[in-house]
Amino acid sequence: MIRIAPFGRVLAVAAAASLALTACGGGEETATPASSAPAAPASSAPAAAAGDGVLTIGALLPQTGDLAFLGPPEFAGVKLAVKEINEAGGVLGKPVVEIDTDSGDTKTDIASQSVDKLLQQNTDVVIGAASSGVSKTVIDKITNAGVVHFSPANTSPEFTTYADKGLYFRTAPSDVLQGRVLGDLIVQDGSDTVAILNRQDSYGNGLADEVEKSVSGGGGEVVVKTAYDPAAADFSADVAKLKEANPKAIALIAFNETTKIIPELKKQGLGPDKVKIYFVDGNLADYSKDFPKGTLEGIKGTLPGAKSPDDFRQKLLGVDPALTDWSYAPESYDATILSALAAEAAKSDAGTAVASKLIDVSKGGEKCTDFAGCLALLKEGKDIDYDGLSGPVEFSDAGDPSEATIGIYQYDGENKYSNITYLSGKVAG
Amino acid sequence: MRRAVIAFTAFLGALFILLASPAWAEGESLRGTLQNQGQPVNGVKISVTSGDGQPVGEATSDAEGKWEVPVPAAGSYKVTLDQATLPAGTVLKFKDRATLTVQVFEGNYRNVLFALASGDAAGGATEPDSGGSRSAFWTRVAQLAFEGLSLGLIIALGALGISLIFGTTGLTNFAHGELLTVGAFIAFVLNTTVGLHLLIATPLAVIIAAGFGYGQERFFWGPLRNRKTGLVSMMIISIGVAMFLRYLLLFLFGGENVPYEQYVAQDGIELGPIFTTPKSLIAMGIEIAVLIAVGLALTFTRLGKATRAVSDNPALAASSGINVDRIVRIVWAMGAAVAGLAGIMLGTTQILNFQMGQQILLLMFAGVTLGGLGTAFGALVGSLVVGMFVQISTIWIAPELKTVGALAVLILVLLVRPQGILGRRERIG
Amino acid sequence: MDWTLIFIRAVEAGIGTEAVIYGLAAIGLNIHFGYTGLLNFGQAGFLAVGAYGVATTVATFGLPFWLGIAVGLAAAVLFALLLGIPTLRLRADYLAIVTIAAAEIVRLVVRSVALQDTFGGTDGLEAFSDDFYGMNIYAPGSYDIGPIGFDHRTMWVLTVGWVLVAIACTVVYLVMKSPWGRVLKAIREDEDAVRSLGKNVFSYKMQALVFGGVIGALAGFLFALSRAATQPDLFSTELTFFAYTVLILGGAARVLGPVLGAVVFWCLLILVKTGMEEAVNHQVITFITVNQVGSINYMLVGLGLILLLIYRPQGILGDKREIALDAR
Amino acid sequence: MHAETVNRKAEALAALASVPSEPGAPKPDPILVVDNVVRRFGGLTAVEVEHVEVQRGSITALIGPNGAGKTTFFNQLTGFDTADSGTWTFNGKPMNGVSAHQVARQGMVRTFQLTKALSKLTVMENMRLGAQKQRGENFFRALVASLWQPQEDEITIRAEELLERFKLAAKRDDFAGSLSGGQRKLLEMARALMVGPELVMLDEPMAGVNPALTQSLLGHVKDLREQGMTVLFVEHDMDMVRDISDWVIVMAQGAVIAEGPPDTIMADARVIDAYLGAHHDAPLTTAEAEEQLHQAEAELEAEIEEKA
Repeated sequence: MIRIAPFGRVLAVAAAASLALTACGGGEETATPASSAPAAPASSAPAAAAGDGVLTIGALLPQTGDLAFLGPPEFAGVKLAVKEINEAGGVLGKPVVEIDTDSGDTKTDIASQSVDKLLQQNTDVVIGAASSGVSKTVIDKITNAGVVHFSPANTSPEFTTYADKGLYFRTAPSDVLQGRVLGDLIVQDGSDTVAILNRQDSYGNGLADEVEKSVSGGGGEVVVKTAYDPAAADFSADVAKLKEANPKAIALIAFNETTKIIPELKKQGLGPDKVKIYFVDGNLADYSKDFPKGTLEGIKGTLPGAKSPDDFRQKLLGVDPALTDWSYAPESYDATILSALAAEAAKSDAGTAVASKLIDVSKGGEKCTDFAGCLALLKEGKDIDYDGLSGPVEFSDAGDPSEATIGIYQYDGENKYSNITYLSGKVAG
Repeated sequence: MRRAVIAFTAFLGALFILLASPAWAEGESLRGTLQNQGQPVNGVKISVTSGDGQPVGEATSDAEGKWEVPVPAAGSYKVTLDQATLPAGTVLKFKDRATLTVQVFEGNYRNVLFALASGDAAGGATEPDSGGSRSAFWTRVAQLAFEGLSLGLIIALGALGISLIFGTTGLTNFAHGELLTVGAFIAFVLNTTVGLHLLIATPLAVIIAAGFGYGQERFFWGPLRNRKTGLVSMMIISIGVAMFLRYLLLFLFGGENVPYEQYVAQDGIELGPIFTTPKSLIAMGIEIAVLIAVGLALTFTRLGKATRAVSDNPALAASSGINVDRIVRIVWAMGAAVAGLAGIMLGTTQILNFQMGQQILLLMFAGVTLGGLGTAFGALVGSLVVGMFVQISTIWIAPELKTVGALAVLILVLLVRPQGILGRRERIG
Repeated sequence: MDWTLIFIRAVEAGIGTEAVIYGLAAIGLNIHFGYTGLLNFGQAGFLAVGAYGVATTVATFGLPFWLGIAVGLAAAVLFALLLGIPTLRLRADYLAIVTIAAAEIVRLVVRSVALQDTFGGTDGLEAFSDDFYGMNIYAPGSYDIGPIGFDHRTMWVLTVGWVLVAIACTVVYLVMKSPWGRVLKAIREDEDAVRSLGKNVFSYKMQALVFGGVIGALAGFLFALSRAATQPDLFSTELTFFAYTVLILGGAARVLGPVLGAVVFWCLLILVKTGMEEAVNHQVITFITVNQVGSINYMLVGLGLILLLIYRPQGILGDKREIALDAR
Repeated sequence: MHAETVNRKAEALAALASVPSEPGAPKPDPILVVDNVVRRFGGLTAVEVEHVEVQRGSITALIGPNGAGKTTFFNQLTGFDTADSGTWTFNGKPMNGVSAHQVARQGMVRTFQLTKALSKLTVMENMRLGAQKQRGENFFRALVASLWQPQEDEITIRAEELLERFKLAAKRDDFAGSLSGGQRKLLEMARALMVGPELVMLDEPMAGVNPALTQSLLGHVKDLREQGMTVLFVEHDMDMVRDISDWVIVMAQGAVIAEGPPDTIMADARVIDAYLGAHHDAPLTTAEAEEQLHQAEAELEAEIEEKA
């Protein structure tokens, strides 16, 4: 009847830390790094993660979760840009390294683990995440590591004022613009009583407030604005609340849960045939396989981004032949190109260096529209103004594009959407 | 040569951008359409003055009720509708909003809406729906009560299985939620991949689910019980089973919401104050029928009496000649079948997702505990109460907290009356 | 297939933030389930209460960091009391259902839309870890022991984490060696016997619940601070059942069981995960996509929990005779 | 302790000599007084005792057929089950509604029908568990070993003495689970003594014990009385009761139907009725038994012929 001698346990407790270090390492010498700890605590300024000469771009984009449908075009945008950059000689003489990771969604913990993986492979610029909610959960970790957090699709107004140590940029316009265009569209369609049903996160709330401002500014009245839990099992209660206010139009600010909300709306007599429903960039997707024909006919929606030119679409197909959706591909492409140009301008791939040059590269100086052209101008020591495929991309001090284009789309009988028109405008107005 | 090509594509790119945003060139203007219950209202004078009162321009609505007043530059303007020019019988819906201050943004027109309604000039707009707000409340209560009944029935089907399995084997099965999801996805495979119509796929799937339940008991839980595995270990094992099954389904079917082929977004039909879809009614019909059938079987058939005997006191039942193992296998088969049916009903009325079973697991436990663990009829009553409570509570608390209400009730019941409504005192031991 | 990357990643995971967090959560659980036999399925609730205690105090109300820690601990004690009063007289399966319900209530409340101003709704809270990282004794830069390396922020989290694990283990060792521990072990086997000897069983179970809960709150602090953000959905039931697997793998009712369990669990889990991801990326395995690797992992944990309980309920360190997993 | 060998047994018998042997008889110096305790399960009345008293310093047996409500009555008095109504006092202090562990702290310590020796603790740990007011049982003091170690050592010495007396010293460090049935009963009794009780309530101490061990158990029960404790024990084996108990209380169908010294109780018709069922006839002689057997066989044969 052997019992572990008490003395053995005391020893074990003292060695808990070293036990941990050797448990799997198999004979790693256990010099804990504490011995080499210098005294001065790091100041709150971003740690100057020294650049290693190679510009490493970490793509943190959705492979799973609510926004999985936005993943492919965004990954393709980044891959195309990296291909073109490396064809034109790469950055600081070395080819750009791209690492793909999954950003998942706020329901899972994948984004944080992916960012750990990226930071450990000393990434300089993180392109992502697609959803504002996910970006919010990793922004502190990325910016505190002195790495640029560059999102192609975050539209929540919160990021304009977020304390990001000057390291957060985006090529998608703040929802101030999309909200204004959508509100104006609703007023134009003559619905005086409007309901807003939005998912409860920084993206949903931000866009809902902007749409409400725009609708009431144009004379319409928002009779009910209710946020819902995106992971709810059913939406009957939320829709019942909407029905009580009996609106003429409903702005549905949602992601993948749209496939649950639309049937519920139809069930409670608020279907697209009875009420004008509007989608946004979060749920403007191809639903031909999700709903029977004609379910979404007539629904209008907004999506930031100008019309991506056909040759750009061909080049994207070259990178990913299975592409069917183009949302935010131009923005991902522009984000990657801008990062490369900023690194060239700053002569260093370190995150803080890239950040310091990004605004400068995006405006003022000679206009150029692709990496090779701009690189040539930079080599001649000129100040450049990169105009991308997603728009003129003129960064404000907060790292937002000051003006952009919003597309208005409408669904046909096949539950596919096609463009009606594009509206451009200044975010500041 | 390469330089020339790059320059040319740059020029082309710029051209595209210009073309792509036609709205760019259009000057700023204010416009709108005047409608009363969908009919255009013409001949109404709209005058626009700048922020400090300088008149900018006037317009009268044309045959389609449209009007437009160009404005010199972006900025805020006052738009006034001259009520005198309103045709007889149409009046401003909101008296105080004859003048609106509207912000026009650079490079964009701005839509303005004057809500009109029918009614005599003096009395002001007759509010068609103000009286409605009281009746809207009751329709909402009725709608929620109906939804509560529908949810309650689904929970009851699940809770029935939990209660009988607990009764006969003492096992609180935390993997029971997954039995719902498995049943639903078996039907999904039969419905989509095999291509059977849902009405054929459902009974088949229920039979396969019954087989799965029988197999689980025969090859897994039975042998475990014979090895005298303790109840606590069995409970933790059931958690392992739950996690394994849930993520197997994620592995096979992905995380997105997937619908069945038939009966997706049906149009709502109106039954007095309640809006519902035919499929919900049919589903509830089937559920009620099955519950009654199981109830009758339990009370009157020999097998039913034996099941209740075993669930009341397994040792006594065994000594009086009942083959307990056979009964337990049948209970598992029936529990899995009924749970599978609940899963399919949930999948048709809402949508399929790998977590749908787990999301209502706690509601099923609440139903069973409220009704009294181990009594099948208690579980029935408890589940209906829980279902109704969950939905109706959304009138007072926010919709996404509705499950919290039910869980709080579960804990309160255990505090006050642990044996539940129909349970017997010594059962809680 | 880059095997070195796989092993480095596995070792880093074995001593990384995940192992520390789950180690602490499992130590708390060991007090509940291992020593006292309380089938607490709501350990995720204690972590959530701790994490949101510090996050809300600092991020929403802008109060100092240490006050946040105090609030987190106090909230854990309060949660234990609220949880204990209705449940400690109940049988194991009722206790399991109520604790899992209580943890879900905490999660649903902190993610609710109605309270999004205080708890940040589904996005959760950010900007509360600056003070914590301000105390970082490591200068910026990365610290490596051979191929295994962490940046200074992770080093700080790990140092604090492993020190907390050591302190928790010492306290558990001392307390379980004492008469207090003896009463707990007796309660695990038969409450009535202990009552007949004049011990207030309810109060001991409550003390155990509070003690284990406070350690759970410590794990919650590390969980939030290592991510510099809290999200409500991280505190799901999966977290509790991962902690159970860690505890049972290491050996319930053993002081070092949870620690060893956490290290071995995360070492193996990440070994398998990175191995599969590498295999998929290098087309060695073609029939699955990289997204499905995550789900396979969870399946393996579920399977592992089942096999452990059937064939080795006492885990690595445990002693078969002493492990009676049939708490009353 | 053994210096002045006061003969406790004689003292108790003398005190009880004057007590009339009828149910509820008042005792000269009662340690425990019980008034109309009632406990019902659904319609069934399990216990209904108007009045009963237990003499201090005596060994009182509580006997009655299976299902008479003895153990339920025990559970009411010791707080393990809540009585529907009734009051009872111990050393004058009212005890109804007092929780089980408080009852034990007052000095009323019970054992269980199915012995509850804690098999996963060692024998010594079982014994130490019994000790009262242990400083080491407070969470914060437990952290500092020096605060409770001295008291722990005292407890260990006392425990060793008791183990010596109960001949369990050899098994000191084994898991209690490895003890035999009889040894567990001894351990449970020894552990109860560690509490330092005034009234020891043994629930069927002899049940399932091999006859050789019964004598030593009876000896230990007598020792309890020698050390000034009062013993109330439940037993349904009349012969066992006769030679060690000073007083006997008989229960049937939940009520106390008789009280008195063992000899008068043995002869009391009501007690015999209670044990063998009201409509019994004199115990069968072997001849009568055989005759009945033949009759039954004849009937059976007739039945079979009829059917065939």
